[in-house]
Parts: sequence; structure tokens; C-alpha cells
Amino acid sequence: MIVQRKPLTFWERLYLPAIAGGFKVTWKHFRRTLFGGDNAAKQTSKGYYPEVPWTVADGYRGAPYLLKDQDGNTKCVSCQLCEFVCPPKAIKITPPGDSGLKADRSNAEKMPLEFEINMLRCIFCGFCQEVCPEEAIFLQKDYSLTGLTRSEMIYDKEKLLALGGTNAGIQKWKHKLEEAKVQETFPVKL
Amino acid sequence: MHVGLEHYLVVTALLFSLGLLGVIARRNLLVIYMSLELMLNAANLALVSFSRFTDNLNGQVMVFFIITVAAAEVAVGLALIVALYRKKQTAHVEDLTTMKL
Amino acid sequence: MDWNFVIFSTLKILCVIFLALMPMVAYAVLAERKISAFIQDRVGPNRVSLPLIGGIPIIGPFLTRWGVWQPMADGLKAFLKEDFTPNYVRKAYFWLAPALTMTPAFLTIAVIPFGSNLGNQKMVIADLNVGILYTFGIVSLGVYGIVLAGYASNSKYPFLGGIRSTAQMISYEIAMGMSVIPVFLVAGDLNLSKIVERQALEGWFALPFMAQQQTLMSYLLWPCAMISFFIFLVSAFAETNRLPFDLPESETELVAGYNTEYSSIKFALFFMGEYANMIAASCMMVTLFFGGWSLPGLATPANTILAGLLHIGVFVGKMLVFMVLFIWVRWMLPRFRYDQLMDLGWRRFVPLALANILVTATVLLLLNSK
Amino acid sequence: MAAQDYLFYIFAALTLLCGLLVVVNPFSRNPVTSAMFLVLTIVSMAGLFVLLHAFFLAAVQILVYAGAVMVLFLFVIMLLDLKEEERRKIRLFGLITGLLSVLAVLGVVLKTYLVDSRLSANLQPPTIEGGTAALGTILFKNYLLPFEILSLLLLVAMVGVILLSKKDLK
Repeated sequence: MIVQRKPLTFWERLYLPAIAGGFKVTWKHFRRTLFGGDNAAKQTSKGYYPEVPWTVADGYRGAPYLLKDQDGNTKCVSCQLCEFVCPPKAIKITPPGDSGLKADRSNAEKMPLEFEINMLRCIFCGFCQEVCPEEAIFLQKDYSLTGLTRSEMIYDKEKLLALGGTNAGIQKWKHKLEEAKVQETFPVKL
Repeated sequence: MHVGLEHYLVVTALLFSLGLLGVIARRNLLVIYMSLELMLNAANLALVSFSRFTDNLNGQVMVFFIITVAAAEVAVGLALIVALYRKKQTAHVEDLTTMKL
Repeated sequence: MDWNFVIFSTLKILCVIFLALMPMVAYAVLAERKISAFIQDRVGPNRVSLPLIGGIPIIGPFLTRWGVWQPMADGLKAFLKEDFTPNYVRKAYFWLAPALTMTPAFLTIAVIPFGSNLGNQKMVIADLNVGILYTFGIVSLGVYGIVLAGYASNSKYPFLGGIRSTAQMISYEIAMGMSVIPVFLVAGDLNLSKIVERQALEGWFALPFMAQQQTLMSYLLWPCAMISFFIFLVSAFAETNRLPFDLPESETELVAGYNTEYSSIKFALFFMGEYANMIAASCMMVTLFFGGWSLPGLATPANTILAGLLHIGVFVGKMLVFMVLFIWVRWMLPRFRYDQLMDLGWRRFVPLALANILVTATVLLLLNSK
Repeated sequence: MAAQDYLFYIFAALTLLCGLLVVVNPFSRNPVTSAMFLVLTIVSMAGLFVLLHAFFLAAVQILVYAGAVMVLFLFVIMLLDLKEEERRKIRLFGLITGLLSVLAVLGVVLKTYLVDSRLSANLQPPTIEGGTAALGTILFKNYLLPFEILSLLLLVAMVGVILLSKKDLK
């Protein structure tokens, strides 16, 4: 589809109404923030960030961590889909290979020997979460990742698992089953 | 010794011959052009110093004219060089020896 | 040799550069960040403070909360960051370019009368007869820094940014130069101090009612002066590469234009050059159109120290208004397209400025022939 | 010696040195280097103009030459992406004839300047000032016709350049 560029009218070509409109909008915001003290930090919490922690909204995409299931077992099965999909190539997975490391749960074959996320490269896009078939990696609410060295910012498996915690509520196959059942009834949404 | 007309004229003479040397010795069309500018500037300096030491503003008016003409000349000359470069892909005088484009 | 003259000139240069211009550049950056933040519903820098400074009564809390020390932190960071020179750049020009951007901006200040008198010293570094021509000459030298930065980086985006910037600056220099000619026609002098003194008596060119004595002529020439001022203002935005004309470094297309390859203090020099240019442009606007150091009650050159300081304060105050304008407009308008920019410069402003010269000359001729 | 004489020697030396580096730069054959040194030559020459009290011309020299003409040069060099000039084998014949002709011109000019007694005759201490007003008056009184012809020349040059720089040159 080609959208024809509309010729500007005389007023538009003068640019003056646009300037006035721009001034109106910017002045409104300027006045509200400077004199009303009404800014984003005030709206979401009681004070400013380092002293008062920021209230993280639902759906915020923070740092990706690995999860354990309700029995405390590693959910990741080392399928390497997240490593493959990661746009900045921040994830590096070493599969068990010859070391013969078995999964610590009975319904999986294997688990990664090493799982590293370079938090300096991570762009918090959430592709890894989306692609994971086991729901083992989730973007959580951590937004303040700091370290004094580069190597400190490469999080290994133990650290990721420790930070990730347990989440028993998310059970992907159960959801899939529900989805399949719903689809069998052919709900027609209008 | 007090700086007088001769001092300025020696500078202009040296500058002029430097420009001439550039025109003769260099092979890049643009550098030759710059050397021409150098010669024009030497002439400007001579005119201004004459005008100063003979208490007469006519020389400075001439310099004004020369600067204007030089600007026009540079514009046309550079346009010619660009056009030439489009045809021949070179700006070296040694590669531009044919009489016809 | 007149040693008095030499000493006072040196003193003036040192004071203007190190006590006025450099801090002003630094705090212009802070102002830019604060004002931008307020317009975008944020608070801006408010963290940096020195130890024990909060203990000062009354002003202490303000000194710790308003980011007052942020420029110092920024400067320190610029010096301490890794100074990275990429491979394959043309080194000599790469190092030369930031200096060449910064210097002309500072040189422009030399002819601006930033006050009337202080004691028996005129408050202008160099009271040149060709004042405005000098300014335009120096401003036109400012292009070299950007051209060389684009060329020396040996990389595509800086190169495109450099080429764009050159064309833009040369084009708008013409419009800018032509726009101020009516002012000189009216004033009959190129000397900036004389222009300010004339405005103090007969009304500022942009606001003729701010005058010691009201004259019919200044009101008749008001429209011309306003057109002059408008073209000068817009051209100043283009000359300083500020939005809406920041095409040389439009980050969505060219990453950062000519300063893509620069880091640490070299980048900081480009940055400071931009702000120094803004200050110079504001000074020029105040001097040419808004009566310089004068106010209706304070129109005569000062003969006491207090009045002299007051005049300097008036000048700086007027200049700061324009600085805020420069910063504010950045958030008001989107960036122009390149062809729109060139169209505006060549097909609107140059003819308008030429017509303006003609009209002003005619009005002056008619008024003077009576 | 007065301070102005020192300034003359400084500016003259700068002009000649930079002019030399435009033409025979031992370090670089890059046209951009030549152009930059030409800019320096022009700026230091503006300094000489100021010493000769030609203030208007000094400003115009920087404004037009350094600000516009040389930027145009740089623009073209960068657009054409010119390579460095190769160092050729020096052809002795060409070099000697070139140097000889330059020396001959220099000799003739210098002889005229230095030997001519009229020049070194006692001139009045100069009083003239090349300010804008003085130059403008003489320009519009005595030289009005040349001035108008010049504006026509600029127009012609402009039209010519636009024609030349069109894509398809027929």
C-alpha cells in the first residue's frame, strides 16, 4: 500500500501552529513536574529510587533467572533453544555430554553441566522465556544488576538457580492440556 | 630595521614562486588549483601593501574584486573537476592527456 | 608599549573564559538535563554532592539535592574515561578536530560587549570596527572541526554526518549573514558596542518600546527587525546543530554523526563546543536585537562599579533567556528532513532576507530624505 | 623594533612555512593536508592584512577564503575520495626546468622590488585605514560599474556550476 503524502496547508507550512502546540505540551509537563512535584517517581512510590525501592509493575522484564520446580529440582533440560534464540548471544549452555550428568528429576533426561548468562550482554528481551519448553527460565523483577568486574557479571548455573527460586505454580504441560481441551470445543470468539 | 614595503613585497614574491612551483611540480589537479590560489593570494598581499604604503584605497578595492572573482573561479573550476572525475575517474594531470573527453 | 592595556586585556580574557564561559558551558549542560527531565516528567540529576555540604544552614539541602555538582562529576568522568582511538582513523586530523570545534566557539565571544564599563575599562575584549564580520569569519571556521571529524573517522556514519553538517552550516551562514544586514543599515556601524549604545537610546531592534526616547523610525522598522531576528534565530539553531536541525548527528539515522568514533575527553570537547556555540549565538542575539547590556532605566554607559556590574548582570540575564529557549525548543519540535532543511534555508530564508534588506533600505531612504 | 614588526615576522614566517607545506610537504601527499595548510596560510595572511590596517579585507579573507572556498575544496576532495599522490621517480629534466623557471620569476620580481629606487624612497608614514565605511564609499563611488559587472559574473558562475554539476552532462 502506498500512502500519498498530503500536501501541507498554508498554516502547516508556516510551522507556527506546530511550534505553539509543541510549547503548550512541553509547558504543561514542565509545570506539572517542577511546581506540582508530580513525576513518575512520585506517582509509583513514596520517594526517589536509591533510598526508596522502586515498585516494579507487573509484566516488567528484568533479569532472566533459572527456576526450580516444587521439589527443588532443576527444570532446565539443556535443550539449548534459549541459547539459539538469544539475540545478543548472552546465554552459553554446556550440555552434560560425556560427563553423564543425569537430571535430578525423574521426568527429564538431562540437565546442563553449566549454564551461563552474561548479564552485560543480556538485553532483557524475554525470547528465552518465550522459547523455553520447560518453563525453566523466567524474566524476573531484578532491574539493578551491578558488579565491579566483567567476570562478576557472568552469572553461572548455581547463581541463576539460587536467584531464580522455586515456582510451582507454573506448570506448562498442564496449561497445554487445558489449551488443547479448550480448542476441542471450538470456542468461536466474535 | 623598520618593516616597510620591501619586507611585504619579498613575502609576496616568495609566496608567488611557491605557488608557481606547486603548479609545475604537483600532479594532483586539486593541489594545482590550491597552488593557483596561493599565487592569487600573493597578488592580493602585494596590492594591499602597495595600497597601505601609497595611502590609497584603490588597491584594496582591487583585492576585493580579486577575492570575488577567485570565489567564482573556484566554484566553476571545482565543478569542472568533479565533472572530469565522473568521466575519467582520476584527478591526476598525467592521466588527463587526451584532448577529447 | 601600553602595559596597562595589556594587563587589563589579559585579565578580561582570563575572566571571561575561565570565570564565565567555562562554568556557563558546564552549567548549561546541567540546565539542559534538568529542563529536559522536567519536560519528560522526570527529576533529572539530583545525586551528586560533596561531603559536609549538607551541613550548611538553609542552602545546604538545596546544594545536595539539585545536582549542583553534577557538571564537576561529568567533567571528571570525561577525563578519566578510556581515551579510545580506533584503528584506521587518520590520527592527526582525528586529534585535531575536537580542538578545532571548540576554539572558534570561544573566539566568537571576543567582540561581544558583555557590559558597558567597569571602572574605566570597556567590558568587551576586542572592540573591533569590523565586529560582526569577525564573528562571521570565526563562525565559518567552525565548520572545519566537523568536516575533519567526519573525514578522519574513516567510517560511514561520521562521514555522512560531516558532509551534511558542512552543507547545512554553509547554507545557513548565508541566510544568517544576510538577516543581520538590516540591523547594520539602521545602526550605520559594524561595531557591536556602538550598536548596543544606539539601541539603548533609540529602542531595541526587536522591541522598540524598550527605549530611552521613543522614535517613529524604530516603530516603522519594527517588522523588518522582527523578520531579521526570526531568520537569525532559526539560522542560529541550524548553525549550532541543535534540534530541530540536528541532522549532522541525528541518532536515529547516523548513530551520532561526526562524533560517533569519539570517546572520553575528545567527545566532551565536541559537546562543550556545541554549548559554547549556543552561548555565543545567544550573546549575538542579545547584542544585535535585544539591546545588549541596556535596560530602559539603565541606558547610559555605567560610571560606577555597581552600575557596571548591574549591566553585566542584565546582559547575562538576557542571554540565559535565550539559552533556555535553545534547550526548550529541543523538546518542542521533531527533526526536519534534510531536503526540508535545505528548502527552508535556500528557498525561504535567503529570498526573505534579501527582500528584508531591500525594504529596510527603502524605508531608511524615505525617512532620511524628509 | 615595535611589537608590530615582531608580529610581521611571525605572520610572514607562518604564511611562507604553511605555503611551503601546501606545495612540497615531505610528510604527506594527501590533498587534505595541502588544503588544511592552505587554510593556515590564508589565516596568517589575514593577520598580515590586519597589520596593513586592511581590516575589512582581513575579515573578508577569512570569511570567503577560509570559510567558504576552502570548505568547498575539502568537500570536493572528500567526495571524490582522492588517493594520496604517488611518489614518482623524479624526472631530472622536469625538475630542473621547473626550478629554473621559478627561480627566474623570483629573481625578476625580487630585482624589481629591491633595486627599484622609487620603492625604497622615503614614503610618508602611512595613515590609511581599510575600514568598511571607507572601502564601501570608494567601491560605490568610483568602482560602481566594475562592482555591478562582478555581480553579473557571480550570477553567471552560479548558473554555470549548476549546469556543470547536473548528472548527465550533454
